[in-house]
Amino acid sequence: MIDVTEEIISSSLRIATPLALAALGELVTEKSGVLNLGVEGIMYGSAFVGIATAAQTGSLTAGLVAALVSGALAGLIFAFATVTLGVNQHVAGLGLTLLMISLCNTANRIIFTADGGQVRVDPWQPLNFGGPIFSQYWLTYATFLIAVPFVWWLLWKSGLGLKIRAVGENPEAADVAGIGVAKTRYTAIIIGSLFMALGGAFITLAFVGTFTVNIINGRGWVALALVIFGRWTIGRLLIGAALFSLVNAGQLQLRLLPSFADVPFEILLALPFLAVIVGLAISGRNVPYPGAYLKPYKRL
Amino acid sequence: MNSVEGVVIASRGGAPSIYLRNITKAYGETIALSDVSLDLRAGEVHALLGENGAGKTTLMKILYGLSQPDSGQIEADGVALKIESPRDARAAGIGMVTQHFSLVKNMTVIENIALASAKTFAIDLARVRAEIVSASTRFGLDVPPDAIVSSLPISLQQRVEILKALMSGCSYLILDEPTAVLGPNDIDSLLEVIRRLRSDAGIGIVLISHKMAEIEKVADRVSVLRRGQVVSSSLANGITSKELVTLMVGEQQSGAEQRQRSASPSQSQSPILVLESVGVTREAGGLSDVSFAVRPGEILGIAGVSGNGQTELVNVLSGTTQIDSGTIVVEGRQLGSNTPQSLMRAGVGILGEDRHASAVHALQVVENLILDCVEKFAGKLQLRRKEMLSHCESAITQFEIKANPKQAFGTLSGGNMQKVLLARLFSRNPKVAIISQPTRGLDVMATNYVRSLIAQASKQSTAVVLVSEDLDEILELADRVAVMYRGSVVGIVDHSEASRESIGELMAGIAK
Amino acid sequence: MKARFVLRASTPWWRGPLLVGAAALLTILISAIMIRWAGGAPIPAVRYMFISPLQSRFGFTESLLSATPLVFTGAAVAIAFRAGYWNIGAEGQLLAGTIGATWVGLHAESLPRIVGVPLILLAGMLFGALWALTPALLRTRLGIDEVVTTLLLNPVALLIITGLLNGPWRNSESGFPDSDVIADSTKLWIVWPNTRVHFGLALGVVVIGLCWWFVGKMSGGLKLRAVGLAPNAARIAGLPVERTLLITALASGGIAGLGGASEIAGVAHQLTTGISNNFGYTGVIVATLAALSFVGALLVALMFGVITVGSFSASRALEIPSQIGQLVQAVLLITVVCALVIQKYRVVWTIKRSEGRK
Amino acid sequence: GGNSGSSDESSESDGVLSVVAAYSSVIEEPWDGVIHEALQEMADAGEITYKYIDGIGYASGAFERAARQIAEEDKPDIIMGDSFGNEESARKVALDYPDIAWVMGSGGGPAEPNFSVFDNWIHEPAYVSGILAGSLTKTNIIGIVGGIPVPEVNRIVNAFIAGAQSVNPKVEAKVAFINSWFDPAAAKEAALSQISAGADIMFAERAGVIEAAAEKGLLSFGNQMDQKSIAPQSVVTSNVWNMRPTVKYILNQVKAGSYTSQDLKDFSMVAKGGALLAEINTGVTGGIPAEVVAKAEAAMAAIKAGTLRVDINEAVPAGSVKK
Ligand SMILES: Nc1ncnc2c1ncn2[C@@H]1O[C@H](COP(=O)(O)OP(=O)(O)OP(=O)(O)O)[C@@H](O)[C@H]1O
Ligand SMILES: Nc1ncnc2c1ncn2[C@@H]1O[C@H](COP(=O)(O)OP(=O)(O)OP(=O)(O)O)[C@@H](O)[C@H]1O
Ligand SMILES: [Mg+2]
Ligand SMILES: [Mg+2]
Repeated sequence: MIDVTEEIISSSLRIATPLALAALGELVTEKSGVLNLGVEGIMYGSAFVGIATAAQTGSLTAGLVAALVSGALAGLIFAFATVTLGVNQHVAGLGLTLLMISLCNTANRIIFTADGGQVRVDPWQPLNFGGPIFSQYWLTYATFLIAVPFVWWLLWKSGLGLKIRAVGENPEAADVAGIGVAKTRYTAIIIGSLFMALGGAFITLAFVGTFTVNIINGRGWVALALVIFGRWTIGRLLIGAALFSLVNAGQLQLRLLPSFADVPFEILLALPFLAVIVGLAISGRNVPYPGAYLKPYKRL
Repeated sequence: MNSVEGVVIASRGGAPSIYLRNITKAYGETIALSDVSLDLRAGEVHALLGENGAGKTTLMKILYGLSQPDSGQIEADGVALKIESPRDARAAGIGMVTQHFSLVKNMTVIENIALASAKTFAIDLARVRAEIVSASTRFGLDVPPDAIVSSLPISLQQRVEILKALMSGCSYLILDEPTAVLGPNDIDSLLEVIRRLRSDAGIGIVLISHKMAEIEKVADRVSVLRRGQVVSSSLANGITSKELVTLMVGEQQSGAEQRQRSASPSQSQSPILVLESVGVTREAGGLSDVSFAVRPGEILGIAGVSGNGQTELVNVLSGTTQIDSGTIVVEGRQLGSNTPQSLMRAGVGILGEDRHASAVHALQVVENLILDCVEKFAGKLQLRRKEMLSHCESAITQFEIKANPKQAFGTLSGGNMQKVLLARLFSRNPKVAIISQPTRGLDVMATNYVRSLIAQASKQSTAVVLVSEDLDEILELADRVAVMYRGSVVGIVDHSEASRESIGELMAGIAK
Repeated sequence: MKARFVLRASTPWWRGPLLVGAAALLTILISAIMIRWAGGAPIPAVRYMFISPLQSRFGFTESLLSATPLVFTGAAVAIAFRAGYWNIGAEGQLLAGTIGATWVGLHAESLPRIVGVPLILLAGMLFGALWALTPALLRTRLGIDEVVTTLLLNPVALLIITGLLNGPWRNSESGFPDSDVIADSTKLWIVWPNTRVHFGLALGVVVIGLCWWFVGKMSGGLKLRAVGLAPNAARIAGLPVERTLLITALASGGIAGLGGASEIAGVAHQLTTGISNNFGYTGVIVATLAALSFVGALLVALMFGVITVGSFSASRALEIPSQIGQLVQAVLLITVVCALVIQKYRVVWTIKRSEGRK
Repeated sequence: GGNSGSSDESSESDGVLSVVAAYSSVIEEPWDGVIHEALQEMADAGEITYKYIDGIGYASGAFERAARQIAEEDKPDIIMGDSFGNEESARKVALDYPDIAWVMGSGGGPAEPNFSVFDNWIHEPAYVSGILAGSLTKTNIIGIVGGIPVPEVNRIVNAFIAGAQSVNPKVEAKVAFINSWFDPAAAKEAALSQISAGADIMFAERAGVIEAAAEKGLLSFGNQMDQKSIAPQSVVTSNVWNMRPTVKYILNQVKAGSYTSQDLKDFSMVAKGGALLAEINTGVTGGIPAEVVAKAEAAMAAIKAGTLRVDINEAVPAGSVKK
């Protein structure tokens, strides 16, 4: 039993890694008053660019750097559309997702799979510090030991964080205080995109070492839900990620039990999504949205 | 913040002056400013007057970098200044408190002030806090550093704004209609602060206001803007407020007639709106045990320092806040629940305190005008557009609105917005009209017109609840004055006994 | 040099179409680059993609057919967005509609067609509305953002379909997870003889017309717009904001669900896990490109139909990846949305100056 | 539009047949990948002209449109592809173009006059893989991760289990489906959870499973293609589907003018070389005892000779399957 618990926790941490990274990125972005529905696309892009570069150069590090660059570029496109032009954020985000996915699929076909091949690298291996729980990829350790405290510090302790929150709550006020609203939002969006890119790169460069169509499979949408579920706080966001991953890891174990063999596994697969919705229904009352959520800002 | 010291040194070491030269600014077809020149001096209070839409705010936004002029330039001591953003303005020693406050509501005072000087990495909130404490004593502007801004009353929020500007080291401070949102006591203390900043710190102040009395009290110099041009700029002593009004509006008649009160109009009639022990529980604020009654044709003024429950009371009467205890009775019938629909059906109409929030900017004037009675114009298959338009046109004539029925509401000036909303309110012939801050930010002409509309409605035996922070307005119009303090009505005074002093005491919470 | 975007006072009528045209050209240019990279010839590809479907009866009617579901989802999204209800769940609602329709289709063997057809459409509409109900209630009762809840219910709807197809509705002949063919009495009429254009398209056009009429002309539509543009102002004017949102959300779900029923009863005649080719998500794009106008949504849906058909031809004829069709749609979306916004501004270039300008 | 007509003439003049493929899924998906590979090879060898369209999907109407476009515009001699999930449309269109040979991967039977069917009947090598797995497991638990439980997947998984239990009745199989054809991350996670539950041999019906086994130093079995290259220290062998016999047979038939609709099942089975077991990789961690290899080879030979018949079981396996 203890074994199973440990395994579930270990597996949860793995499942949670890309979700937490992407959700942290979305959190930083949304705190500046911008909703980025392009998470799924940015993750997809970095997953592909990361492994493609790693395969061509033979260096996982180069892959990671390229993934980050692709994330930053995607963020830049999104920021230009939403911040500079003031395009509807839902549409810009969905458009970005569609763009990244179709672009990567096309590129994957042209570069790798036209003659029946598949891109593949030797991924990072877990670092074992004893026990299943402490046998994780370095990116998992980095996520929970570095990225989480870093984002917490960034948003709530640093000057930039103060600016990001101010711009997200009341851009007019920030502008009057001499803060460049556009500059701050660009910064937040790009920092956020970098985290999303890390999440995407984790899947190809660490977890599976290969790229297939549909590699992200909705993880970006889950990250998005986690931010709202977490009411824009890191603690609750992590609780959400933990809940989602535990349900997910748990259902994998449940399916192995004879007594659950007859439960349609679709129900188990739907559980994590429903868990987030139920969680929102219970705790999402009067969700404290950033004051300037979805609102473009323009000086006249 | 050492810059606070810097202010003092700078102002003692000679008087820098700022010169706005030949500023022109157009918004599309509208020429907001045409070739305006203005001269600001340190240690002087410069009042800026003008009708709604005259261009006062636009001019100051340009000086503060919130807006770019189409042509013209700004000079300091003869040197051209490049002001492309508020950051540039602050570097040049200019600070501004905008008409609608620029504070991040759910951050603390410290955070709001730290914002302006925040570096990318470390921020030292403890240091900012110490600076706030020392600056507030220096300037006599007490603020609670750790409070969340949204929990503070308006007057304190304004203090935070002023302190924020001062701490950024400005030697010029622009105040855009600072008194429009304050009660009489707070106005007095603000004027005191202004005087002190001018004399003790040598700061040059631009004060925009529609209230002549204030200008008379503190201004050293007065400039009048009319339709985007400066029509007069002179020293304040020796110019009367009557002359100023004439300068602002041209040769038109501007006299306000006093409301004629028929001798105790309605004591005989039974009340039409009765509130009994109405309570709203809230973590902060709320209402407790509010009771009053209004008779047909009567105007009940609601006075009080802002933040003492007036907004909640209006929300209760508009149905946007549900009551937790007590009863509301209209025409002898008790309301089951105070939803907007049930109140409207009972004959209660409303003019909200924020005209921008009460209308749909993107819809046309005609559509906004019938928004509260859409069903009346619903045909079998579609809205009867012709009838809507003719209804709108007659309202436009009757209420002297300067607008086209098909114009988007958001493009109207504040005064005309207010008139449309009043037209909407009165065209339902409400038995009770709840009217909140009807003349906030309106110029003299518009103010007088709106007040006369209210008086006229009461003549037609509408019961009016008039909520206003402008005590003069209440004294001018109300038959009785109810004073609110900390969410309850602490006293109801008859018109004959009401005076600034007696009401002021109640407002300050000094119980009778 | 620094660029500043300045709001225009008035926009001449030709700027919109001009910029959208420019966006389309830019899209074609970008697509051409991608096609070149993929080893195809850009000019014929563009012709295949955008023009040749309109040149043959087959291409044209097939474009109409592939536009049909997008007409429904486009209308569903447009009406919701008009009311300020950000329904990203048209995908799930359409899928729910296919479930309802299939359920009727599998059990309506003995009915006459005149009963069967309305029944299957009604079922689709009801299931779609039902699927929209939970997020709508969460939004109107508890104030929970509908973007996330509607979005997350999309995969859940798909999982239910997979569950049904792996379980009770598994094909009784092949054992493959697609349902049996629905009863003849519930299949929609073909409205253009010897093509596959079915009654669903006509229905879609009617829905568009009704939406346009309702939102633009009827009193309920004025309320809906007011709620969408300024909910607080609407509340102060005594409009029932929550009820309007709830009803609009259900209507939106119902329209999407009707789209699902139209696919089942009109073309597919059976339920499959891939029945929706992201029709719901594409609906968001369609509605937005149309600037939330209903007639516009109809036109954009038709254009997407053409691109869908055209990119298949181009892919096969020029041996380029079929994903390019999707790529073109994505680029088109982004450039057109930007163009629609840019038309409202003029760009002012400021040269860093040391002196004031005159 | 297009180059319609020209292919007709050219194919008849120089005796090169034209083939156009219509894939519901994308060629990155191994099932379609196998067909694509075989056709591409023929085209490269100059035996056919070959074009394809993939990613048609299962959306209502899409397949029928693609099929009609091909038939109308390309007028090929042969249309190949897969019609799973698009069965109705494919058969309907085929009827309208009786001069074209329609050769489709399908779960149904052939249809007059021109609709032939094939499928990946690799349950036989899967059974032999099972024999290897059953012999090699120490924990007597084998893990299997599949995509979606459709008949073609189920029968391979069931054959694998049957093979394992034929040599080792104590074997317990843990089966999980990820409900997607593509999600290597989910497949790997499912595999890891089976490993944590004691599985020491993994059958990778989908991508992502071999990676899990390799990471844990366990043995694994590939599917569809020889997947040894993913992890040479882990992959024992793979159940390989080979479409070349099917394609060759059809080309000959069409060339000879003797094409009729038929079930091409046999050409995808071991006897005709359409299904095979990849060379057993004795270089895996821990090696493979010679007698186990011999047992497997014997079973393959028996299948080829027709003396061993592998049962076809298309029921959904789920949870923990014991004998
Ligand atoms: N962003 C804008 N877009 C279009 N027109 C504007 C804009 N801002 C101001 N205007 C116009 O410019 C003119 C000057 O407006 P401004 O706000 O400066 O007036 P004001 O003197 O401050 O009036 P008030 O006393 O009401 O505050 C008005 O006619 C107004 O309609
Ligand atoms: N974005 C805008 N587009 C068009 N016109 C605008 C815009 N912003 C402001 N205006 C115009 O500028 C006018 C002046 O702006 P301002 O905010 O000073 O309003 P106002 O008339 O003083 O009313 P209030 O005091 O209630 O704000 C507005 O009434 C409106 O006509
Ligand atoms: Mg102003
Ligand atoms: Mg104003």
